[in-house]
Parts: sequence; C-alpha cells; structure tokens
Amino acid sequence: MKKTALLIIAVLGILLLRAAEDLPFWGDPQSPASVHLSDYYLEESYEETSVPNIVTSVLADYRGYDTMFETVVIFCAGITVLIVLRRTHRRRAKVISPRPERPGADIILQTAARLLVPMMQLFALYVVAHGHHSPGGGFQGGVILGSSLILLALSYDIQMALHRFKEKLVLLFSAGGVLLYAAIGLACLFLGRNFLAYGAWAALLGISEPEAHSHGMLGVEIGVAITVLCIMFSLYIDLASGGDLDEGL
Amino acid sequence: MFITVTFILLFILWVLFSGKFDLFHLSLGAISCAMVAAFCGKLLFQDKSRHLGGRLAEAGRFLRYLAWLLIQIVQANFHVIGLALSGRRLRRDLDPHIFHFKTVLRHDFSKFVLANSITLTPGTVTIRIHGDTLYIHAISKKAAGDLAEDSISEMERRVGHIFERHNLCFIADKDNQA
Amino acid sequence: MTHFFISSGVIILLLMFVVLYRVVKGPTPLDRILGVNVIGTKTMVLIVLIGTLYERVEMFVDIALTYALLNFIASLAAARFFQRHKKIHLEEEERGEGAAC
Amino acid sequence: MLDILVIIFMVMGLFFFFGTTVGIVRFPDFYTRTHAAGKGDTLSVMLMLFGLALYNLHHLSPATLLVSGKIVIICVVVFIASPTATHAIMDAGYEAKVRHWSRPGAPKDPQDNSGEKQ
Repeated sequence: MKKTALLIIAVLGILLLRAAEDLPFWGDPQSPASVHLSDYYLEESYEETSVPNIVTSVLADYRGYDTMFETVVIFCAGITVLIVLRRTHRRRAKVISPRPERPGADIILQTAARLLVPMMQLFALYVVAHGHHSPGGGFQGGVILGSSLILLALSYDIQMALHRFKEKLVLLFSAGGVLLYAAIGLACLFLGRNFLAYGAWAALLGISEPEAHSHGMLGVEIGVAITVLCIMFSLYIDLASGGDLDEGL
Repeated sequence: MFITVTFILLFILWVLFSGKFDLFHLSLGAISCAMVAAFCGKLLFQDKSRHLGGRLAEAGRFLRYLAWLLIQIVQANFHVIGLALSGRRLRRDLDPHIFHFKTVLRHDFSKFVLANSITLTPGTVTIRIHGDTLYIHAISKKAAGDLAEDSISEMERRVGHIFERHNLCFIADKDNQA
Repeated sequence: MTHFFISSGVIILLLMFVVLYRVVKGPTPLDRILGVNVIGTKTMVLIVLIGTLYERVEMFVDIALTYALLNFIASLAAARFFQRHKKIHLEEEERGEGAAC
Repeated sequence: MLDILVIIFMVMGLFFFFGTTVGIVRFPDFYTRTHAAGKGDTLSVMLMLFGLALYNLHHLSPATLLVSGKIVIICVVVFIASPTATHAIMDAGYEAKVRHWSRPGAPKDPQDNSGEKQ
C-alpha cells in the first residue's frame, strides 16, 4: 500500500514538474500576468488607495469580492463542522473517553499561558491594524487571536475559555464578521457606487478618496479577523471535545 | 486598578510593536490595549494581595536573578554538549532517574519560575508540579545536585527571596530541620 | 557579513536535517514532537536571518514572532493530544519496535 | 567591532545548536533527549536572535532600535515558551510511561527510585 502511494506520488510529481516547465519564469516581465496588470498595481495602487503594502490593497480592495467569499468559505467550513460534531444534551453519547485524572493542576502551563495570552492578543490586534504597512491583515491576525484562545483552552480547560467567550457569542460574532464585511460593501452601494467601492465613504467621512479606500480596507479586515477568530476557536472546541464542549485535550 | 496597570504595560508593548506615532495608529493602539486589558486584566494579575511598589521591587530582584540564571543556562549547555560528544563514556555518565522534591514556595508564579529554572539548569527537567511536590527527571545522580537533598536548595532560596519575602521564616525553619 | 549569514543559515539548515532523522525515526511519537519543536524554533531564526539578508527585517520579524507563538501552541497541543490518546499510539509503537527487532 | 560581536554570538548559537542536535540524535531514551532539546534550544535561539538584533543596529535610528526591540521580544517569548513546551512534552511522556533507559547493570528499574526520597 505504501509503495503504491509512493509510486502515485512520484508519477504525479514528475508530471507536475514537467508542467511547471511551461510556466513563465519567476518574475518574467514578459509573462501575461505582469504585462499590464502588475504594472498597473505597482504604479497606481498607492495613489488610488494610499496603502503602501500592495498585497493588502490588491487583496482587500481590487479583489475585495474574492476575499469576501473566501471569508464566507471559512464561515461555511466552521458551520459545517459545527453541524456534524456538536452534540446537544438531547443526543449525547460519549465517543471520546474522558480525560484521565491527572494528579495536580498544570501550574506551569497555566502561568505561561497567563503571561503569553495578553501579549499574543495585542500582537494579533497589531497585525490586523497594521495590515497596510507590514505583512499581515485580517486572516493572520484572526488566526493568532484564535490560537490565543486555544492556548487558554489547552492550558486550563475548554470550560474556562468558554466562560470568557461564550459559545453563543462565538457563533454570533463569526456571522457578524462576514456581515460587517458585506455591510461595508452594501453601504457603498447605497451611497451610489459599486459594491465594495470604498471611495463612496469619502464624502461621508470628510476625507480624500484614497484615505477612504484605506479605511474601508481596515474595516473589511476587522470583519475578516472576527470571523477567522471565531471559526478557529469553534473548530478547536468542537474537535477537541468531540462536540460535548466539556474538557478538551 | 490592575486593569490600568495592564493597559499601560500593553501600551508600551504596542508602541514597540507598531513604531508609528501618528494619532490614527496611537488611537487604534489605545482601543486594542483597552480590549485586551478588559479581556486579560484578571488573567495577568491573579494575586491582588500585593501592591505595586512590591511588584516593582520584585521585578528588580528578578532581573538580578536572571543574570545568575543565564550563567546556569550556559553551564547546562556545556554539560549537555559534553555528554553528547563524550563518545563511549556517554553510557557510563548517564544515570537517568526521577525523584520528588518538596518545595516551600507557595505562589503559583514562584513555582512556575522555579520549575522553569530547574528545566534550564544542568541535568534536571521538571516533569510536573503536584501540590507542592515537584517531579524532577535528573540525567545523573550528580546532576541532581542539592535538589535531591532534603535541605532547601540554592535555587529555591533565590526564588523565594524574589517573590516570597514574607515566607522566609518558613524557609529558615526548613533549613534548621535539615 | 553576507557570506557569514548565508553560511550560518546553511549550517542551521543542515543541522535541521540531522534533527529530522529523529523525527522520521521516532521511536515514540513524543520524540517526533520534540524534533518538530526544535526544527520550528530554528525555522524562526532562519526567518529573521533571511530578513537580515534581504534588509527587510521589520517585515520578517513579525512573521518570526507569529511563527514562534504558533510553534509553541502546536507542540503543546500535540503533547496534550498524545497524553489523552496515548493508548492507541503506544500500541503502534510496540508493534513498530517489534518489527524492527 | 559590532560585526565581531555579532559573529561571536552567532557562532556560539550555532555551536550550542550543534550540541543540541548531537544530543537529540545520540542520547539513548526519550527523557534524555528532552534534556538536550530543552536546554540547547532555548540558549541557541536566544544567542542567535541576539546576534541578529545587534547586527540590526548597524544603522542606528529609532526604526532599527524598534526592530531590535521586537527581536528581543521574540527572545523573551522563547525564554518563556521553550521550557514550558519541554515540560509539557516530558509530562506527556511520563504519564504515558514511555520506557526508561537505564544503565546496563543498574540494580533496579529507575521508576522505582521515585519513591525513595520523600
């Protein structure tokens, strides 16, 4: 069985390598992607959006539609896991054996978590807020925020993490993040522009149009971060406790 | 009170992270710090019995302890390298065993510092803390050092001096018994 | 200095491959977790090193810090998972060792 | 001058990492390997990062100072996280009763030693 898998992987790998030969060279200026599109982004994006990090401006502005539905995909994945795994008290059957009793609470892990969790959360918010200037943005910040909650749930238990961040709130916020994204786009529609054309906010907030783009992107990224945070945490608590939300790993 | 302290600490950290001093980013920072402080304020300071001056003094003593600890860590690394590169002698030098060690330290944080210091010093790793008993794995009888004896070890005394001054008479008691 | 940084990066990479031997060989899953943890912390150093080489440290430091935090949580979670499901894993280990002998 | 310091730090870090690697590969059982990983990892990463933070101060300005500060923060995180992770892995192994290596010819199982001193 292992040998068959190895064979399949080897054949596929050779095929992919052969196919890769036909791709344009890395950074080839003549390749279709970089003939007009890249130049446009490189030259115009700072004037149009006043965001130094082109990746962010492409991701959240020029391809805002795409990113919105990526967020929706994450939301759907989280909801699917919830539907499959979450057990309410009406249908409860222990699948995962209860955690073995261990002598002594885990003081070392808990103290380390107490020291690290505030730092992690602040760092995550920094990543979200500075997506315009450094590598980062909603997805990354959301992942770090989510893992800080996972660290709490790992070192104490799921009950303690849930006590700080109720399951109902988790689900509400995970939908709320996507809705925030869509609402920012819809508001542009109501202000007389296209969907997700953040320039519409300029007149309302009294700032120039590029700045409106920049602030619009920040709002969108906050929405993404909230969704990713909640879905990460909800995935963890459902998977680790087998849907019972009692003790976890 | 402690939430304010957390907020200030976090804001210093934010400025270090961000490196941007315009009003927009600083206000974003203030909002972020307020959110994190509201979520984690109770988490960071669990023992509210001591006041701030004491905490600052503890931080100063802790820095001095860190210098001592760094020397120990370097020693530990040379110890590990010596064992790893020692050829045929390796099997003779190793004598791994697990022993229990009762600590007089009371607070979680000082136990945490003690346990991690034990992990970083030559030849010993903390396995778990159960009440006031530490389970320690030592790489050889010699490496266990004064932790294996009944009296109070040097490291424990140092950690006690940082965090648990009021507990010191208790420490002296244990010394006398030994 | 560039040459020095490149060569130290290569040395780190080579030593990481040596640790990878422990990850592949085992024998217990915990040895693998340990190896992955060590490789992860060294990857973080490599990231900062690459940043220094490209003279964009301020970008790469953020990535390295993220990597450090996530690596810590990953090895913690792996160890906890093992602690909980140890029976299954240990049986596998016994069988594997039996075959090797 | 600064370059020499950086080189010293980096080479020391590499040396300790080399020791860790040899220890992880050569030590006989899981527990002793954890010893090598737990100690060597922390110190070598901290030394190398510190060297890089120093190198970063070549063009002294507030921006580079902040970046160096960030690298030092990574050091602090590693300093807290690495022994904790070591402890967690060791704890898992102890609870799973991973087999001990004991010296050939040692009189008894080291596990029995545990109750000796209390």
